Amino acid sequence: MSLPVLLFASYADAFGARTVQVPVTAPCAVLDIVAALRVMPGGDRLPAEPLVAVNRTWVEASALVVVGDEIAIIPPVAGG
Amino acid sequence: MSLPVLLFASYADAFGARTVQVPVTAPCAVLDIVAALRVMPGGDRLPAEPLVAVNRTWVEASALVVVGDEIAIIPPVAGG
Amino acid sequence: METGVLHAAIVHAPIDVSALVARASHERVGAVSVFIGTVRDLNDGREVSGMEYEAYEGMAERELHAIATEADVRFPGVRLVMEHRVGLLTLGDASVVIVAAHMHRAPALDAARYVIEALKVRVPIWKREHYVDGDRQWIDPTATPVGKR
Amino acid sequence: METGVLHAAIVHAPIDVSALVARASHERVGAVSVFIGTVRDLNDGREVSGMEYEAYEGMAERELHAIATEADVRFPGVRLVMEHRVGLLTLGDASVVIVAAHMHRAPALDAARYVIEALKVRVPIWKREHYVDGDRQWIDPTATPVGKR
Repeated sequence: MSLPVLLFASYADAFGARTVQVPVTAPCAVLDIVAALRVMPGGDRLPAEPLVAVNRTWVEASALVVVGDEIAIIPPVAGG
Repeated sequence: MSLPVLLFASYADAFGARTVQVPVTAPCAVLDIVAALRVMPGGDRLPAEPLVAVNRTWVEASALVVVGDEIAIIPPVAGG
Repeated sequence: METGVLHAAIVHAPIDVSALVARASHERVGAVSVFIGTVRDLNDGREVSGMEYEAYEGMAERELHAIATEADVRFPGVRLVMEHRVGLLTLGDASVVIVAAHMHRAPALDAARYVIEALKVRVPIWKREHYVDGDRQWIDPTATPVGKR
Repeated sequence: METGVLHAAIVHAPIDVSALVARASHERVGAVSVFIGTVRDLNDGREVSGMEYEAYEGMAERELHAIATEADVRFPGVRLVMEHRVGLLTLGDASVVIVAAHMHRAPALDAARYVIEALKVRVPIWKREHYVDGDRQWIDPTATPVGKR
């Protein structure tokens, strides 16, 4: 299966897209998505342990995701 | 001799005046002025060790004053 | 008097500081603390012409509200009003305004500070500096500054 | 960019907060911290109708300036603008406004706080509360509050 993942700012620039479809197999954790992203074109600019939000809430790398979740890989925040 | 002393706020109310002439003898320290003030009418409302400024600068009770100094007895401050 | 989070929003239009201060103010309030973040013209020695802010909007507003709610719990009685602007801002523009009003000054000051410090580390907003020389660069506060490598 | 004490005054007219913020602001500044003290409607459970501020004006302005100069020494690069109003103020009126602007947020926040805390203990200004029932009373922050005797 593949899951849509939201990208922002420098990560969106790296992948040249604001949403990418990431191929994964269920059951799937956040770290699996990150690993899959890192071998995609532009993925070399993603750190091994980026910040991740699922359904607009911060989660750990071990968190499981299911189809329908809103998954976002978050660059270092710089608001203010 | 006597020295003019500035009063403010609750102290001005206590003495019914914004300036009082205080009888003292030279050499004269701040504490002598305070002692003289405390036996004048209204002086019972003055604490034994009020805040005092001479020439618009905070001073200790032991500071000496001379004729021409601007002497002020300062109620507890409450700005802001 | 209503207390707590009166307003916490991500906005696209210029922030009206006076309006936010007025909204937090109240006759029962004795102290109003305001923090304003503005776009400045120099960073790491490079001349900046503007700053582009991007947010993960749904989450940023939610996270901003969560931080404000934490401040309300820590400093009961506080009235909180805040906006963070996104889009392309020019020099001197306010990017964020946080207003904390309280009967007493300590919780007003502490609450405003709590919000800005938490916002800086937890709200998903990014900024890209536009330089006078035409270059642009996303800011990474976790990176080692050029001058300190 | 000029830094230090740009303005520190005792005033009789209403304070224009926006004007003071504008005066402290600068394109080289990234953070502006503003503290506003206002007249509130209740104190120790008594209904207040207004507040009368009196200052030892020559000394108060000098002391305010001295405090601001200390803040400038502690937080180099800060731009400080402040006014304390005297006279009869009504509910919601700003009695004091302190603006501290800096390239970075920590010194801006710290400088504003330093000034208001020092002002409260060192600047010769007094206030008399006017109550709705017609009574008036000078405030003594060093006295034991009625409810805590």
